Amino acid sequence: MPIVFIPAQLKSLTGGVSQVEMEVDNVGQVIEQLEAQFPGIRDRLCDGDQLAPTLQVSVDSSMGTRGLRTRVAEAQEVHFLPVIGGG
Amino acid sequence: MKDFDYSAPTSVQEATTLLAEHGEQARMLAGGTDIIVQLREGLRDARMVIDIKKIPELMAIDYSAESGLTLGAGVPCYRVYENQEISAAYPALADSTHIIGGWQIQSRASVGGNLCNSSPAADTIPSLISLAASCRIAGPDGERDVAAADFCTGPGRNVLQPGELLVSIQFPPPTAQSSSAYERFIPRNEMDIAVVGAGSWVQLDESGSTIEQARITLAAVGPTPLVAQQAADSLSGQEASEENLAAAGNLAREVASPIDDMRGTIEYRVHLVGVLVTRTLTRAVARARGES
Amino acid sequence: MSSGNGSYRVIGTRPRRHDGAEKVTGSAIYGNDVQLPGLLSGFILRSPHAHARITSIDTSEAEAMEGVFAVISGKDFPEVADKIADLGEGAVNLSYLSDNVMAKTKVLYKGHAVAAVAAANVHIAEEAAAKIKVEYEVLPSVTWVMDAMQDDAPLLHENLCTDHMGEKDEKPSNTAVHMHFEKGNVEEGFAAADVIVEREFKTATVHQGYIEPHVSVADWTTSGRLKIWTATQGAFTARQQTAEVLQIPISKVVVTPCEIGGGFGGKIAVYVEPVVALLSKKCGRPVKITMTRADVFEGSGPTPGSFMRVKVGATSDGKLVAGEAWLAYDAGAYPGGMIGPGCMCVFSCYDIEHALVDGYDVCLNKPHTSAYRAPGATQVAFAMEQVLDEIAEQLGICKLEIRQFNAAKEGVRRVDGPVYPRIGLVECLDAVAQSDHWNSPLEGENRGRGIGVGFWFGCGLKSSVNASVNHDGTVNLTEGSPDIGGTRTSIAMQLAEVLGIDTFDVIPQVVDTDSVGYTDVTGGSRVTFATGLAAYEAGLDLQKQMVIRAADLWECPVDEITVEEGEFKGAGNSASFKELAQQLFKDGEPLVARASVAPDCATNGFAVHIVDLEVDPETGKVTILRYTAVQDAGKAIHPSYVEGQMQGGAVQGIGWALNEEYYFNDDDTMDNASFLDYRMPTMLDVPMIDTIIVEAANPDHPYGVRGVGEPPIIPPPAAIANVMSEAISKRFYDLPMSPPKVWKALSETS
Amino acid sequence: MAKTVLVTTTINGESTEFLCKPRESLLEILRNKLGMTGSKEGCNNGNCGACTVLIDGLPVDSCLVLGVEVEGVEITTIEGIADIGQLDPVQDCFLEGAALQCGICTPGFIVAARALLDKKPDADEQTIRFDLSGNLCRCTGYDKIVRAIQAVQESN
Repeated sequence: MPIVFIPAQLKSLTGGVSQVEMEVDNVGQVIEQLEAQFPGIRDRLCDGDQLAPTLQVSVDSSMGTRGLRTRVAEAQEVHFLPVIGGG
Repeated sequence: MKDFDYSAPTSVQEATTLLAEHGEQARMLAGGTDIIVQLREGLRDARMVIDIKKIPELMAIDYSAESGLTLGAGVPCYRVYENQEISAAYPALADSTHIIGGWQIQSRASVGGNLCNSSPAADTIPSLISLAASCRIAGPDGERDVAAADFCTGPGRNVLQPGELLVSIQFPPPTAQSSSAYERFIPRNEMDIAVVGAGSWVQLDESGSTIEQARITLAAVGPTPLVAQQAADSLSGQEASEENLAAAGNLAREVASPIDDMRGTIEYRVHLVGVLVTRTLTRAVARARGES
Repeated sequence: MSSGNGSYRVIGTRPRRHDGAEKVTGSAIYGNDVQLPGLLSGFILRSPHAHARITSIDTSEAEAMEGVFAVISGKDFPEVADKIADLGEGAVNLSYLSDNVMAKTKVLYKGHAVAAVAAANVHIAEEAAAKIKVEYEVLPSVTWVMDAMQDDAPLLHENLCTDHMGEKDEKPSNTAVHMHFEKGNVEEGFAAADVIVEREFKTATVHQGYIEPHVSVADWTTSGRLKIWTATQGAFTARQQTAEVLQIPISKVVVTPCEIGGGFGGKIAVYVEPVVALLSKKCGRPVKITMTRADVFEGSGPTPGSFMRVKVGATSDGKLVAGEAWLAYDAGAYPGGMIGPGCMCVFSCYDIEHALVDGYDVCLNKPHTSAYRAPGATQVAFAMEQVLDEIAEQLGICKLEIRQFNAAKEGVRRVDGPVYPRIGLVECLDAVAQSDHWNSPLEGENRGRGIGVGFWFGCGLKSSVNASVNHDGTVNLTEGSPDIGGTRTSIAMQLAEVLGIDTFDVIPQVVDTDSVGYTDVTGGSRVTFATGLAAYEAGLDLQKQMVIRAADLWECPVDEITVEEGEFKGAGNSASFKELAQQLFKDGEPLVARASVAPDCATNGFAVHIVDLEVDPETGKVTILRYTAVQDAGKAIHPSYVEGQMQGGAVQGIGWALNEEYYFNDDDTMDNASFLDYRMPTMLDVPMIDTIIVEAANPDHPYGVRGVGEPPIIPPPAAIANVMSEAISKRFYDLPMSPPKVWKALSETS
Repeated sequence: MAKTVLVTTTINGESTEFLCKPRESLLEILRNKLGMTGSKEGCNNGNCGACTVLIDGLPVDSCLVLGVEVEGVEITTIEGIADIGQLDPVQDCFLEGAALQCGICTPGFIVAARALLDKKPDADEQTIRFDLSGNLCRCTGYDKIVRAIQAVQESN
């Protein structure tokens, strides 16, 4: 199952849980399942029906290019990271 | 840049007439490397810019071992340091002119302009003072001479009165067993304003071991270039030893009255005076002995 | 170790660049070189104060001047929603962006634009600007990050409250964002450590220092189309930002990216574009504004100054077991600085089981910060690499070996979570160990040698290209990546490699936003990687089309056509790409391909630099004696331009280490806004910069390319600081390590 | 308003006349009046060398020269360095040695390097670095620029 890493700053919402395994196909479903388990977490990760513009999602070592539609496969890791600009 | 008129007189007479006519609103243009920047940045104002480069007297170099050097006020730096006779006779002057700006600046910037801009950090002025140069000034009432040491009166200010023009700088003929050196400290290796500068001249005795006389001048540690008289006097009749030169360097620190600014702190500048005076004395002594 | 040509025909060679002749003869057109009929010149009036409320602006006298065509100020700009826009590389709050382009109610830094004039020439524009009467109510200001975080600090934004990943404090603050990362359990980690080193560090604000000032030309035509020619790292982001600030559809804007005189991250945000656009709209003539050099320092985006506390623990064998960092970075006048990557990079070079990082993005009265080559990473490397050296010193371990022992490698998890794929740090460190430089003797007093390590992500983002085959078999390649360092050629080489043709059989062009698909900025070390990937894919498409057409031409089944090194064969026929292209031109539709990509991987670049230096103990001045930059390029497409990135980044880093800084007066205005006083390295301040290119192929690129632009700026301050300790037994925790500071440290010993 | 002045000068071997106001710099004249945009504006106060041209064979920052000053002189700009269809060896070596990245400082470097090589064909590395320290480059780290100039020396 994919493993979702809870950002350290949101662990207060998960009672200290830092990783959650869940049966999902994409990041949108990750958010839904997280919200179901840890109410309030969606607002911290999303802006309306989109990933918060200050965040990006990484699936294993790839940076998701499709926002909430970014696919997540078996045994992959999901991380929520700040967006990075480069020079 | 604000609007101004331009004139390029061909004689000193014509220039002083123009100056008299425009008074405070006239600015002299030699190499332009200070004045054009200052006009552009609004640091100085001018209604009339007088280009002095068409006046033959101001662009002339006249040197002989007997009579010394008369350097026209508009002569650009490169003509000084590329002149082997002048470089040999007045090494501190060559040192100074070779490190003002980069090559592009040296193609235009003049010693006279550097003097008239009268920056406390000017690189040529300590050399002029230590070489006992004197400044020939033309004005409505004719010509007068002022010692280089007396020329600057404050940051950006000098003895030139309205209507007056620097014509040339005269250097006494070099004597045997004498030499000079200028060094400045800058964080980069070129293209920088002196944090501290020091120009030293020494006259050795015939044996080359004893200093008969010395002159030491400092830049960027006061409102004008400063003469370190006591330090220079301390060397008279003394052996040109490492210890004595270092002691003079230490003594020179006493005249320094620098400010804290982005280029350095008071403490650092005072320290650098000691370092640079010692280094320039050492180099001047070596040159006087023909060692470098 | 340097790249050989391997099995490639084109890749790894060093052809001249396609745009080279124009650039060495002066005929290349940069933004300032654009001339249009009726072109006016503009000038921007800027705030003399670091922080002030604008109480009134009277432009009447300026408008009345002869030769003045238009005057604008903040009130001429449309209201912009407080909304965050995704700019591809990073996100921006549009109201902040608009306010930064032209102040509306408050000025937040000296140099903040308050009004602008278009006139017959720049002198009149400047004189007119001086006649604009702006009244200010001067407010208390703050320019040091730790001061700005205090409760009683002057507030820049009355409604700004600290955001903790989506949760906001109630009380207003200059701290815009707090970030927090954890991995493992640091308390446990430190408990297991035999040695712990904790230090505090400060770095000054520095500027990218591109030689070309910001410049833009706008022509708001009567058709309603806004045409912009500008110096930008990304025409599409310039288009989007300009459209958003002006509240017009992006389809109304076309941006032509001119040749660009350096960017390094500083030419991504718009500064001048919306201003010239509004001036042009107002007077109906095209308008150009070129920033003065002082404007560039004071009114564009330098990169953050910082305060950092870093603590690292290791066991007696040198294994790093725990790391903790507390980082506060300048955001400048508006939120949104470089703290994210700072947090993510502080421990990114090493395998540390337990780590914790807190980071703060802090507003203060300096220009809004921008990216500068690996933004945020150079600061943390300066801290982390020194702490690591001190651990090595305490444990008596070789400084290279402790890095080799702890180096990040495939499978190592970073503090921000992701696990590295194949990376090349170990190979870089091994290359150091084997290098002539590392193994050569170094003698003399006040001299030392040391190393520093840096990591940068390198991103993919979006790129598009079009490739059209000419009837002589050459290929026109149009792309949207402004070429700042030879990328036309490094992209063209990848297309040439696929097609089996020569570099100069590809004719690359960088075109405007109407003429190619969306392309993100030239930044993030992405162009040779991502736009190169698009060119590669366009090449594959062309080849596929030609196989089908060759089968038709030679009357054989498609699967009988083979292509090897550009040679098409089938049914007893054979033709090179160029020959076949010429035949096909007479035989049906033109051959055209396009490709667009959005690679989702980071390219993960590492750099290790070796420095020898000498300190003059009398003046505190540092002379760099010898310098070697080692870097994993994945695959060097054009080795000369890879070396160029490494050398240029190294020298920028040397400047950052030794002299560069924004020097602020007591009234928080910048005192050294010129090249003379900002003191970037001249040619005389540096030695030759030797390079060693390591090639640990990036698995996510067909040729193995990794981004190379950013990593080389990261190690220099760290490496130089480490060598200072070797040379004079002094550690420097503040940047820059300028002569007065070095002398002061030395004088305190004696 | 100041008087407009007619200036007659020689640029890249061609006799040229232009009208200017005294406050206009040579750089402005070249770029805005004569369409010679190869000389670049980097700082407009003599600190970067991007606007370097030769006046009577000497390198100067054209931003620090007034247009009215160039009456009767001979000016060489980057546009006059190459022959028709034939790059100068300095240009050739810059290209071959990848001694440019963004290219904005390149015209100034090439003009100054040409002057240096004409005057001191055997300049050593230290002399090259000293004499060209008035030209700033932010992209290359200078290594390949120095090597390009050395390559010109080697080809002679």
